[in-house]
Amino acid sequence: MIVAFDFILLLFVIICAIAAISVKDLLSAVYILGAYSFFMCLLWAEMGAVDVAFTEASVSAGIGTVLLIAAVSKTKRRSKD
Amino acid sequence: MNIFLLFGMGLFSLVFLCLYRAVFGPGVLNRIAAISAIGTKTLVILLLMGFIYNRVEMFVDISMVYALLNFIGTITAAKYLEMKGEL
Amino acid sequence: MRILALITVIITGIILIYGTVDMPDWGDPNSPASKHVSPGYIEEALEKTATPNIVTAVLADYRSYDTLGETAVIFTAGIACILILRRRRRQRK
Amino acid sequence: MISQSPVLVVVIPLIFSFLNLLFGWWKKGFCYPITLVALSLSFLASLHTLNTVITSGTIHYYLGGWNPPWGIEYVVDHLNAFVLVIVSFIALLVAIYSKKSVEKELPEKIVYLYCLFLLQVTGFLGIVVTGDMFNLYVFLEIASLAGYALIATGEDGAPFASFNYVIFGTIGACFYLLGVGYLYIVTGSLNIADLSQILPDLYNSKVVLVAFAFFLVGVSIKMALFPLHVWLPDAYTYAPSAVSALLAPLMTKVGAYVMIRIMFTVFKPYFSIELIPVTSILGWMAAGAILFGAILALAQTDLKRMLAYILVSEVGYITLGIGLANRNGLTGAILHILNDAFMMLALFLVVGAIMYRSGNREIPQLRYLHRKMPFTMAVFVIAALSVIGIPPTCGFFSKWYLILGAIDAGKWVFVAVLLVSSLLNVILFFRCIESAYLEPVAEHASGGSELVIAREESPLTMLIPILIAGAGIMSFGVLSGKIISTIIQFAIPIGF
Amino acid sequence: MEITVLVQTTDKAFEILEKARDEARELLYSSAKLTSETKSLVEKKEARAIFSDARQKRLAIRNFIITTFVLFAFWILLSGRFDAFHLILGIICTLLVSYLSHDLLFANIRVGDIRIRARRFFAAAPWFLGQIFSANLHVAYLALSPKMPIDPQIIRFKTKLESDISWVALANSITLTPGTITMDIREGEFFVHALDRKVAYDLNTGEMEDKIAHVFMEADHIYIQDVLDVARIFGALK
Amino acid sequence: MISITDDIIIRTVSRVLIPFIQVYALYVIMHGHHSPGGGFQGGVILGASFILYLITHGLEEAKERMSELKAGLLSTFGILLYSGIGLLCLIMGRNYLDYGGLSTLLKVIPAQARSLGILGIEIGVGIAVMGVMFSVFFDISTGGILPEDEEDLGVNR
Amino acid sequence: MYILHIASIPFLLVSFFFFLAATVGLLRFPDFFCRLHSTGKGDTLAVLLSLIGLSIYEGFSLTSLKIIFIAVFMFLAQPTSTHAISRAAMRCGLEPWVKKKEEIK
Amino acid sequence: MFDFILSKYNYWIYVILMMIGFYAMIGKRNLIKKVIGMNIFQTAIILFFVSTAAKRGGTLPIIEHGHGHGAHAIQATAYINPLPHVLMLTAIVVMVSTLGVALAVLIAIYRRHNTLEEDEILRQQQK
Repeated sequence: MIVAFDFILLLFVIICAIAAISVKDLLSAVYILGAYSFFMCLLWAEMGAVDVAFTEASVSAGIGTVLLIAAVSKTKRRSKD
Repeated sequence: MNIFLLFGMGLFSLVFLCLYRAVFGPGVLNRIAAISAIGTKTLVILLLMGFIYNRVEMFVDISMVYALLNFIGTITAAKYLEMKGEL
Repeated sequence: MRILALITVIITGIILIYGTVDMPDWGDPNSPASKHVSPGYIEEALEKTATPNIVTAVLADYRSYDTLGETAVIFTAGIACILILRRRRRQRK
Repeated sequence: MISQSPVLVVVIPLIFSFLNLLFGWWKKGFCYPITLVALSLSFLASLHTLNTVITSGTIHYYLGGWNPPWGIEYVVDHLNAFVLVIVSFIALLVAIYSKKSVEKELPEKIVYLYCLFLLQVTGFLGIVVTGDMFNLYVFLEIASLAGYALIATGEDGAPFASFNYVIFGTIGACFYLLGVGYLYIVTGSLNIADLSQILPDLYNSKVVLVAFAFFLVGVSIKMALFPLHVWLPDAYTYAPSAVSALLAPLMTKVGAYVMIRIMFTVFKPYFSIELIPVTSILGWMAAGAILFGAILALAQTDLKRMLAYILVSEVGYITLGIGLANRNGLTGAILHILNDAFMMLALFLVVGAIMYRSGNREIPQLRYLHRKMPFTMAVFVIAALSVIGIPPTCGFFSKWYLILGAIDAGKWVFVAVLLVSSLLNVILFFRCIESAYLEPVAEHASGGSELVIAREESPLTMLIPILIAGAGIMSFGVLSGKIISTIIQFAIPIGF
Repeated sequence: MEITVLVQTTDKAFEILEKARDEARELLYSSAKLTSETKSLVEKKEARAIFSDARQKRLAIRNFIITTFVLFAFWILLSGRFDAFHLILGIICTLLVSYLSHDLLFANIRVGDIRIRARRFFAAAPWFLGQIFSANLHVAYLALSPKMPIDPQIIRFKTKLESDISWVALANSITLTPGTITMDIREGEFFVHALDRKVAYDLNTGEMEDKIAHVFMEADHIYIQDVLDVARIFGALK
Repeated sequence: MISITDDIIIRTVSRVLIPFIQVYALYVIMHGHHSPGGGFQGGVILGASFILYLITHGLEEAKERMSELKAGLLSTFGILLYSGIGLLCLIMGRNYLDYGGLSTLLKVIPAQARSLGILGIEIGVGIAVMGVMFSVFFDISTGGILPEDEEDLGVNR
Repeated sequence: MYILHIASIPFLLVSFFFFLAATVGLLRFPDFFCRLHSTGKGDTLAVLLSLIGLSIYEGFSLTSLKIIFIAVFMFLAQPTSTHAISRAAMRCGLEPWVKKKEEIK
Repeated sequence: MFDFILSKYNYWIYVILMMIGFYAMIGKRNLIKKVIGMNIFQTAIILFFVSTAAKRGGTLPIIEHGHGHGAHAIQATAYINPLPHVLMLTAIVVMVSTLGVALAVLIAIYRRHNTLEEDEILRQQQK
């Protein structure tokens, strides 16, 4: 664990989470969720959970974002809230 | 004070600036640009953590994943945008 | 409705934070979590499974049944997507 | 091989579900027999397990050959084995039943449906048999994911109902996981037996208290206890009939089993009864569930939706038994797991058969059914009597024990609630029986009416499980004393 | 320098062609024996088909082998373990991947120029790196200077490059170098967004394009193809 | 229906990168013992490489390389491999998934047998995850309707 | 090895400068295409420099070679994704920001 | 007091994150937003578990110097607790699977109702 990084990363994660659920454009929300996953991955790597970070990295970069974009492309992009 | 720690903090402050674009940036395109910039910085920070832990060979792999896979998301989003909602 | 959701969320949060008060400190090497079972894994894994990565050793050997369940979960998800979405099977020649 | 039966119960359906897919791609017709073979093998294994438990006591099975706190352990005691047999037997019955209804409702998706069916059963069996907190979560997720998908294949509103179920199910499962985490951080163990030994020293810790609360909330969402039941009626109404016949009896019962396990094995009864007043809260919630379910069921005209609300009320009975927290109440609860599983099975199977033949399930349109499908409707009446609690049927006995438990606990309100709910159930089912049996025939068509209503009994693969369920309801009623003396009295957790 | 390289290349091309032709001739003879009854016209057609088939197959096998070697080198780099078990695993894995996607890495490579290409690439790499460095200094200046003297504009030009990989190289190096990013390619026409007027002017001189053409042997490409064609005729005459 | 991109740069770069991604994925699966990674991660990366091919080269071409039927078969095969190893241990007279039982079969010491057993199940998990990931993405991005069925079903989505 | 540690520091500093320039550019430039300029190249070069610096610090080993390979992949992937976004933006009909004509005259 | 905050802030942040996700799951009307909230919710729990594994002064749970060296004894305090990591690998898999199923259900909903807003779907169902 690297305490100095921990503070900053937790702050970033919260910013990203709030932004992801409050953006009206769903594609943007999906993308911000991708950034959220970056920071989560960093956070876990920082706590020494390399395997978990690896999994999160491959899942978020390889599957998660793409899957959500595919779902958005099959439905609507705008949301009311 | 460790040089890697310092460099990492500097990168984090830059990430914070990028995050402004990512959160408030007008339109999805700016956000994509900002987040891909965050992705590159993430890659370097991961390596830095490896140096701080003195176990770089473990962290290189994660970094490599980002280098190889990070552009899939960008390409998908770009395709979605240019095909006007189809994939 | 939204206010109701907010109230639920806040109450849950308060309960959770109430629970954290008695927890061992973050990163405490003497917490029960790192005293009870995990030293066994760390000390034995290399010797008994010849695998330096303890996480892999625990994942795929000590708790391999969990991993079987995990694979079954993801398999379930794949079949679930097919079941929900796929309309017709491909014509076989 | 003899000592392997606990794991075979779970693994056989799992492996056969993959084989199902492989052979199903080759030829669709293989799916049904493969499913039947898998479930009967699993049923035999579970019977063997129960037999071993009765003769030689609790079974400990170490998966992977690792000793308990490190590896995963299967602990099968009387309670486990009892629920295990119920689950595998009901799954077998539903599988036999499902042939025609699946062929009618989802002809294109037979392969995947049977595959998920087996996975679902695997999930239930895995939950029941395991002795590890996290392993329970994994199998809970298998069961839930399969459930979401199976429900979503139903009719019009099914995807939305399924989505609600996804949201609530995820919240429930995550709360459970959170509870596991809270316990892990203060004990460092995941094994149930190990936890129950470590925890008594920590009963004053706030962490354990919060963990307990989150366990209860999570499991309550999964078993649809009264204020958290909102996903249930829609989901079970819109699901295909075979699926709702599988999910409705089993999901809630498995949830009830997990609740008993957590309250009285992981935590000692001393904690959940005396240290914090959770059982009385649970009792009041259960009373609310019983009344609420029955009253809302009165308002429905859709037969299946009515049954869904009755299910909410039945969950209330089991929870009431847990909440009474004495020997009689708990006996009633465990007995009711068996009885209610069969009652709900019979009711949902009958509704499915009616749907199969007549295509609708509005209560006013049930008329003349006793002529069309006499056996099916006879089983319906038996199940209805059992839900109401008329003596020879099994529902009476569990209610009897519940009432005894309420009297023991000195809570007369609950006795009143039980009686009132019986009355409500009488009204409820009398409506159906009236429109099915007592509608005058001659009024509509003069003369030839007897000939018009041809006998249209449900097909044989449907009729046999229905009859078995009906027979089960009757025979469990007669045999309930024996069941209690051989199994349930040992299944009651230590400390009562 | 240029000419010697060219001659070498041509020689090499001849060599490879000879080999391929020998192979094809054997096939041809055997097929001719079998179908001696048939008309010579048909025979010729078949022979040509066999000839091109053999060449294609040869190319495919070549690609497969090169891919396997490249990937195995990558595996060694990743693995860092040199005991027999891991090496065998590596061979299996690389063979698997080459089987899955050998036609991806070198999709339409031309014969016999990979070594020269690599040499030229490494010769040109410092220039590119210098360009990239100066580009970044430029952007940094633009970004950090308080007045921000930018004047963005879109320029379009038609390239003389032909193969797809050289297009990609050009596009990527345009993206990486002085104040320009490639926005679109439509039928050989590049749409480039330039940050500055001067930069746009620089791009139009076409230095970059020449370099890329040099590296990917675009300029000599036509000539070699001519030589090869002539060679075929010579061979037929023999 | 996913179409091919008409951008040559994206196609070429992805074409060049895909073999490397695949080798990397296999490396991650095989070296789960010594470095972070394992079956699941490698499977996801392998699946992502096929997804990348699907996105950049369109459905028609991607089907020749990896069709949804093949993905399903592979995932079934992978998980059968996993549970088959478990059953093998059972047949060898040990408990389910006790790889120590494989030592007589493989003629190595039990610790080494456990290591090999771990490798076996990692491969199984990798194959299964790859198939499922591709299949899930395929279903979600096409809506589950194959292009050749579109006219027959008469659906717009 | 100590000399290598010292030698890596300038690389890190220069790369930090480029990162900083890229980020400031991302924030300050007036429109999307100009912002892409800064992220597309600034980050790429900065990543290259910092990775070179880190691999120098690591010394000559397979790990440092791996780090260099990461840089190679970044060089392939980063301009491609930049190009993909800019192309998408153009196809979407996003008008590039142009300096007012009056100012030029 | 400051020590108390320093030793607990990680847990509090996870609670805040989880509540953000939880609010999105039950308070938002758009279904994709709910799915995003679900993702945040689950990652928050994973964050909690990983936090329980952290050990001051510990290094990664991968034993150095490869295998075959039984000479030096392995100190349990030198390595981070691996068990929560294992559990969380499984939880991440479950997360991805749930995401896939939820998206599939979402597309099925869109096919039937042609919208993803919850209130509009409810309005359509009441008709």
